[in-house]
Amino acid sequence: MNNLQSLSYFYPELLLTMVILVAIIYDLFIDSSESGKVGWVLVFGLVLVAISIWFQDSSKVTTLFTDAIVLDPFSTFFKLLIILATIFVSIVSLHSGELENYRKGEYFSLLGIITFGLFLMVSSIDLIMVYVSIEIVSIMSFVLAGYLKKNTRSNEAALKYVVYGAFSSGIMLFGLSYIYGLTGSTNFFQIQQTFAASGPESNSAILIAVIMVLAGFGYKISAVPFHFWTPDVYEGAPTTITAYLSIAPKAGALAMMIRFFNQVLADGGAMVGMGSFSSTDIPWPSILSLLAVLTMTVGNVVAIQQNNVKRMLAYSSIAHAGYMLLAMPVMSGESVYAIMVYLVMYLFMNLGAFFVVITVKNRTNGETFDDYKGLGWEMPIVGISMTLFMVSLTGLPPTAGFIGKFYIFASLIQGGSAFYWLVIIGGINSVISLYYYLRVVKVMYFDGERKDSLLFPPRVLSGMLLVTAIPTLVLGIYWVPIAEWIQSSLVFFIQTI
Amino acid sequence: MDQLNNYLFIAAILFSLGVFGVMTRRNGIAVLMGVELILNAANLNFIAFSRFGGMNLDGHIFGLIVIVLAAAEAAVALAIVINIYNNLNTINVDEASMMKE
Amino acid sequence: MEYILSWLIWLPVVGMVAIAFIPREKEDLIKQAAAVTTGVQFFLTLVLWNNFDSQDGSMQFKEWAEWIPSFNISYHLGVDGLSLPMVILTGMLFFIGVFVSWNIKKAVKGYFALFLLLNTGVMGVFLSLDFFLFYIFWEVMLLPMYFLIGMWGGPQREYAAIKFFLYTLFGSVLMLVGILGLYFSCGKTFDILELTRVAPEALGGLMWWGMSAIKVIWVLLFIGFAIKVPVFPFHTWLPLAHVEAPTAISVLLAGILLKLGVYGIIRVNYGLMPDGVYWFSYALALLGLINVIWGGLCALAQTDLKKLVAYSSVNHMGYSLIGMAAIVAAGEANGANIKAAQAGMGGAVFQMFNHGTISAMLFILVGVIYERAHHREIEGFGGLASQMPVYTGITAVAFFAGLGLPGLSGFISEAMCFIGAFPVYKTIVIASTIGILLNAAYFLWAFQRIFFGELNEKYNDLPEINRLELFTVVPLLIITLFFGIYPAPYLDIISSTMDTIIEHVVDMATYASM
Amino acid sequence: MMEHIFIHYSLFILFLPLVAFVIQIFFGKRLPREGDWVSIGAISITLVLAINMFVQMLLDYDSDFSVEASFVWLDMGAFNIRLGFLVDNITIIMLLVVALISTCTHIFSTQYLKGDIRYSRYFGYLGLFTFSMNGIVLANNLMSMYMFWELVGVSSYLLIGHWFEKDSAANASKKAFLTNRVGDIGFFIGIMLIYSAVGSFAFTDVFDGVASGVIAGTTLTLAGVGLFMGAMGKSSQFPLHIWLPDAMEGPTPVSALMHAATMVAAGVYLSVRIFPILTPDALLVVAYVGGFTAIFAASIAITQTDIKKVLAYSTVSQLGYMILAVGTGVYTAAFFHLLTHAMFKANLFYGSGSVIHSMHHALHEKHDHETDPQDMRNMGGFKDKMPITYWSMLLSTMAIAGVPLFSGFLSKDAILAGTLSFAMHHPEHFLLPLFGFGAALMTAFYMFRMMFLTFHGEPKMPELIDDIHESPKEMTGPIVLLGALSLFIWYTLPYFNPMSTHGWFTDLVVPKDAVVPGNLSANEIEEGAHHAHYLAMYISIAVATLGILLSWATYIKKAVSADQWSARSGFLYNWSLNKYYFDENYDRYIYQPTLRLADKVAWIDWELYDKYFINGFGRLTNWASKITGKFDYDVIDQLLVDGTGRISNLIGRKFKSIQTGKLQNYVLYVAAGVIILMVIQSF
Repeated sequence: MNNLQSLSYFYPELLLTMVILVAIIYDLFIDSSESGKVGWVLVFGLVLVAISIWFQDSSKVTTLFTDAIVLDPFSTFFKLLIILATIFVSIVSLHSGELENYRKGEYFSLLGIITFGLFLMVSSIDLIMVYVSIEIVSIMSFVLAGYLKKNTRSNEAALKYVVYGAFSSGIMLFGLSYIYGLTGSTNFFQIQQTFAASGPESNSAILIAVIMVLAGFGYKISAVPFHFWTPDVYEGAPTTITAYLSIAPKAGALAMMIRFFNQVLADGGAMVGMGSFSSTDIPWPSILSLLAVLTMTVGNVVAIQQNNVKRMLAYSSIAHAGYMLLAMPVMSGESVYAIMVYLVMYLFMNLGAFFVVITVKNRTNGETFDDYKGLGWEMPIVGISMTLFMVSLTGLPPTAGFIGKFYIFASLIQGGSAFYWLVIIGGINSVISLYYYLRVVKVMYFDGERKDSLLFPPRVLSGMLLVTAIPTLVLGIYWVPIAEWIQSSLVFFIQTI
Repeated sequence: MDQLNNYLFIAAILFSLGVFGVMTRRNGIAVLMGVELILNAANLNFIAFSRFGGMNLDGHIFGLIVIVLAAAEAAVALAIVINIYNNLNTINVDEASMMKE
Repeated sequence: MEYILSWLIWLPVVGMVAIAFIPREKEDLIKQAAAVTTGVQFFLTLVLWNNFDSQDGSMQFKEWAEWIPSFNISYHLGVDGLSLPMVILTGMLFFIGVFVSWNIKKAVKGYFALFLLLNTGVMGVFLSLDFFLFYIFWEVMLLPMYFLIGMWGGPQREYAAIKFFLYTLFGSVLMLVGILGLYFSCGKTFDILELTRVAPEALGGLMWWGMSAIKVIWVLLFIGFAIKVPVFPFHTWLPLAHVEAPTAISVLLAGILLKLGVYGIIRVNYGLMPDGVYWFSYALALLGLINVIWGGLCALAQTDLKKLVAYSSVNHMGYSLIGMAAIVAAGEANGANIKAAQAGMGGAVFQMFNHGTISAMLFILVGVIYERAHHREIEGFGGLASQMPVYTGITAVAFFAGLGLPGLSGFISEAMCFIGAFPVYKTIVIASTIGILLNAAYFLWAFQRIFFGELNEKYNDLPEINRLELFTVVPLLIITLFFGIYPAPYLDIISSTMDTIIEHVVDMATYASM
Repeated sequence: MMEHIFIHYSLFILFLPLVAFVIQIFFGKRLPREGDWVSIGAISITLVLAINMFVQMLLDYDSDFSVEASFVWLDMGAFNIRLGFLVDNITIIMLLVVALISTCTHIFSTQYLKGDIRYSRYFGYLGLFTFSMNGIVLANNLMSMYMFWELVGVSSYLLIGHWFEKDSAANASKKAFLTNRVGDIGFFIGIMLIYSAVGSFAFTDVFDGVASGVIAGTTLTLAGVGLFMGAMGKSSQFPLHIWLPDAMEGPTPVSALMHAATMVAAGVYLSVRIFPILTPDALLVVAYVGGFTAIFAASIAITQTDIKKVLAYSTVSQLGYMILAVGTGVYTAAFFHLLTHAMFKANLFYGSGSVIHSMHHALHEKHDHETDPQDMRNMGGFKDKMPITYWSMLLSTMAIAGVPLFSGFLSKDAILAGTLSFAMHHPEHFLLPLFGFGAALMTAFYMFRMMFLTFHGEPKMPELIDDIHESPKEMTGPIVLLGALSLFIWYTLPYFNPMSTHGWFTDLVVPKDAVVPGNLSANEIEEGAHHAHYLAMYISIAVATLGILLSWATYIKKAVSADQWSARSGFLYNWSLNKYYFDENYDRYIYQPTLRLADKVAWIDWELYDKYFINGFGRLTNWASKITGKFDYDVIDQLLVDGTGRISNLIGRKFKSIQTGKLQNYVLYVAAGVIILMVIQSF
């Protein structure tokens, strides 16, 4: 479909662009003291965008802009997910103590732009668009990570992020260039055709190219061994941004990865629900399995050492990326389904955990475990919801986290006995993770004395805690609607040439 | 065919130099230049492929887009380095290492 | 009547919510609320017993509701002769537990809220017939337990709590793998009854990595349950947790939570993998033997009374395992000796209940002395018999029950376990009879050191056991005595269910070499 | 159907003492006189009932009278256990013995334990014991027998430990229970062996099963030996004899009731009951254990100075006799000896009790708490001070020494005859009669030694002698009664032949054939015994006289000096004095090693396995996380981002120092590029 026609299917993105512009312009007319209002503009706008996406007839699966991006339920699902995350984060950002003395106008506009980039990311089926979207998201993230200009840690984070990011996306680009060279096309489906046609002699080349591309993906979802930026950036960046980075770009990158592996390296079978087979002889499933195991193990194991809750959560988010990657090698309908379910659950529990960190930092102005002493007695809401998030992140029923893991493991078991070892390792990992997650709980309740005066965080923050905590619990008990929605979103655009 | 290989060879060397630069330079600016080298190596590939590989123009387009993005990236990166300089009075990447295990 | 099982499960949650709304200053009100909740629950269990048809070996009072159709997960409850006694025991011990923990000072509100949550978890495990539901309840128990040990426990409480948690979680993770394996290889259902029907055929001949699927799943599930029992190599969490936990929680740990393991093995492993039973029974008996001897010896060496009682649990559950192994006696290969199978299974299940009451009693009594002397060093006492005769008398009965004295319930179940397993595993049984000597040794020795000899003048104003404590321990005493003299009522409840299980295992097993 | 009246009697006999026990435990202290009258009342009723049954038996005079009644105790379908009563002549006689001695003990104790702090509890425990003992006697099946078996053990545990403030008492009670448990394990294994073959616990079924041969050969032997182990424990046969002497720590009436007359006799009773299923091999084991115990214990009794210890070992040796009799086939003789022995041995204990009692009082008067009131070396010359005790004890001593006209003579003679005939049948077992007669000799010797040391000669502690008085009549009553029962006449009625056991007993308790193939039939045994009868009688009279004379010569005539003898016999004397060091060796080679093992195991479990293996995982993870964390930071993080500086420093230095360093680096990276190029070439 040519560009002009495409516009008629592109209006959510256009709407988003308008929202961003409005935010920027509005920011010019207000003084910094009330720059927070921009946040509400963004939130409001995002809600509109969400509605427009919701009512967009995504069932009409189609490609836009001459096969640059697609419009399909799969991308719609991720768009909504990302919008939700963005809304949550923006609301919390309004009350984060870190951002007190900064003008928040750009902050929110940048958030908007990242969202836009992510939209492209989740729907791109063209190498060019892949790179462009990644870069959009990355560049904005660099800026946001270093948003606290006066804070040297924030600066450092930004520097590391930018160098690391640019470096790995560069490597990815180099890999992409080889893929282009090998296939003469940048379109997923044509590439897949050529790969399928190409003989074994080019496998090694493809392998190298794929590995280089993987460097890019791995960096975005912070998978070992491309994760080294994560802890420092997460620690240094404003907690709100950390929270955002821990969920939204991951989701986008995962979506992109799914498309890439499913449609470039496999025959896209997962899209139509059947198990797919690798169309090239390169062992990408085993590479991914290895990556997944490494990622969760390193994430969990290192997390034990942390004394800074924020940093601990950074590693935990690495570990969770590992859990999601677990399902990737199977690349069956169920596994993709499982990843999507996991993302939804992960969104609530992980954001919730970070919101707690923000709340606590507002109060004690610290992020280390010591700052959490006796918190459970002092701030019951925070204590209870944090406990809930930790339990959920560990993956114990009856919480959302368990359901996520349950779906992942189920898809693996269904994938056949070849994947059982992954399940066992995943399980043992969640046992390890219990250790450091419960450490927070322990500090909050066992250390430190119970206070007689109770403390309650500002209304909005407590509200956000509940908004994340309640689903974390409820989805652990009854998740049918979500499951069905995801089931219906499990429709992909597949072009057969 | 040979010409293509020459280009690829140059690109590979550029890429390697870029990687090397990123790894060894302590001056932030130099590190960023290393990144630029990598990107341009890739660009060279794209152009070469689409010129000699007898392929469509996607390569050229890709190249152009990459140049644009690289510029944007560079801008942001430089801004960050300048910010570092303001706070730490140095642009040596190794002096920015407060966060570690 | 129709939803009685749901009531049993969810009543504590109601109580918990109620407690959540009571301001934490009103401690007495909170305690009363907990007492009422558990009391009503206990009453309901008795009603259940009253309406239970002991002639019917199948599931009764079934409740079914669709839950997660996409995974065939349903809210499926039921009770049979195997679970009913455990349900009653649960009701009773939690009710008693409230009064045992009446003197809790710290954070009463949180304590009883978690206490009730734990109650729900335990009830749920015993009553749920859907594997997913079963697993959820299984895990729901962990967190409250973690808090109850870690916050209200002894000096090493945090270590004990996390250890308990890690241990159990490890087990249940393997269990989850096993459950999923079953789900996908047995026609995508979590319904335990359905699985019991289809699993034996569905798994037969299925191979994973050159191993029979039955073996793999059996082991995965068994480890999960074995950790709870606890079976020998997985038992080290128990002494620690029991010793550190507050009295009421030790009571519940020993009284009920250990039973979950045996219950799970019988309900799941036996029900779903009859061939596995034949494959594993020898190992089961052997592990039982090890439990008996190892636990006995460890108990003999203890200087901390509570630890001694804890190890005695290891030792006692060993008898249960030996009894369970006897089910294979009913197989053709072993001469279709139904008698032995019934004796063994009956003994094992009876032993669960008896150990529940006896060890609960023991832990309460340990708590009583700890309340007064503020230590549990066996050597530190002496001559208490003349100081607190009533307490001495009750402890004597409890100890004698523990060492399997005829006339007290412990003896019958142990004897049944032995008699049942004997025809199949002569050597093991004969070896494990040494265990009953060890029982006598460590209990009597401890008894002598605590109660006999000259009174340690440090304690010549030690107060006698008070009414509240009597109220908690005497019912258990009476039950122990009653079933010791006349076990028939209990065995009537379970016998037809046991027959069902035995027949199932015998008939469904393919006896194919795995 | 209406059960036989005896069943109802038995029910009362069984449960009345239990009722007394319950009352005593809960209300004893509050009742007047601490409620001893409750127990005495209850026990007397049982005595009346027992006598009633006994008289009935004598009136019917039916040698194979037997009634049985049972009810379903637990039922799992195929597996079910019936408990019930089996009442035959043996039962009735045993019931009478238990009731009689128990009643005497109750009455005796009212004085002996006057003012004891746990007076009521003591009577309660007596009730519990009587209940359990009757349970054993009445049991018609192995299961309930085993249960009451253990209950008896408990009541003895409680009664031995009555004065638990004394560590010796506490230890003795524990020892008694544990030693019995060892025997009980064998008992239980035997039960399981039999049950798994026969599928029932009831004696009748078991006998039928064995007769029908479902269990035979080694298995049956093992089963028999297993059951006999129970008997060994209770009847304190070698090597499980160690507990009985220590059990003397209990109050003397208890020793009379349990550790002389009834409880220890339970082992014999069991062996008598199961005699029909004992294989020849098993019987041989039984015979040797019994015979050896008899002579072994006697040899210890010779040198003991504690009056109760002497009696204790003599009890062991007499029980050895009975077991020996069972082993050699004349099990009715064993039961006969059980009966007579119960009477005179109980009496001897009462007598010693009365002596100790007055000794105690005398010492009390003198405010002397050091001297041991039980040590015969502090006694002597009590004859005139406490005549009743003396004369009746003398009767019993005659009996146990096997002097004609006394009960002991008859029963012992029957046993010896049986042993002798057995040896005639199997000459290779000539040791058994030697054991028997040797024991008889020593018995006569040490019993009279005891009498002489206690009652004759000069008072060893003259200052006491004035305070020694005859005991009150609650104590002398039983003594007189049982003393009288030591005469032969009661056991031979309606005949008056002091030389032959022929009487109501032999008429009513006739041996039955063993159901095990290969055993001699009852008649053959009877015949043999009859042949050996007179020879045995002569020998036994001879050895008895010899023994008595010997001790007379030693302790009255002082013709032979005991000290010289002991000095001369050297180590033998020490061994005997120290009970052959059994306790010491058990302690060294069994108890301590077990405890050490337990400690080791606990250590392994707690310190080693748990701390290093289980927690090892934790530590491993921790360690791994440190390493990875380090790797994370140092290797990559540093290398790629922070570390660029560090590396460039390093390389910079290389720039200066060694050219190759730089060169190598370049080469390295260029090479990488070249490789990639090669790859591209390949398509």
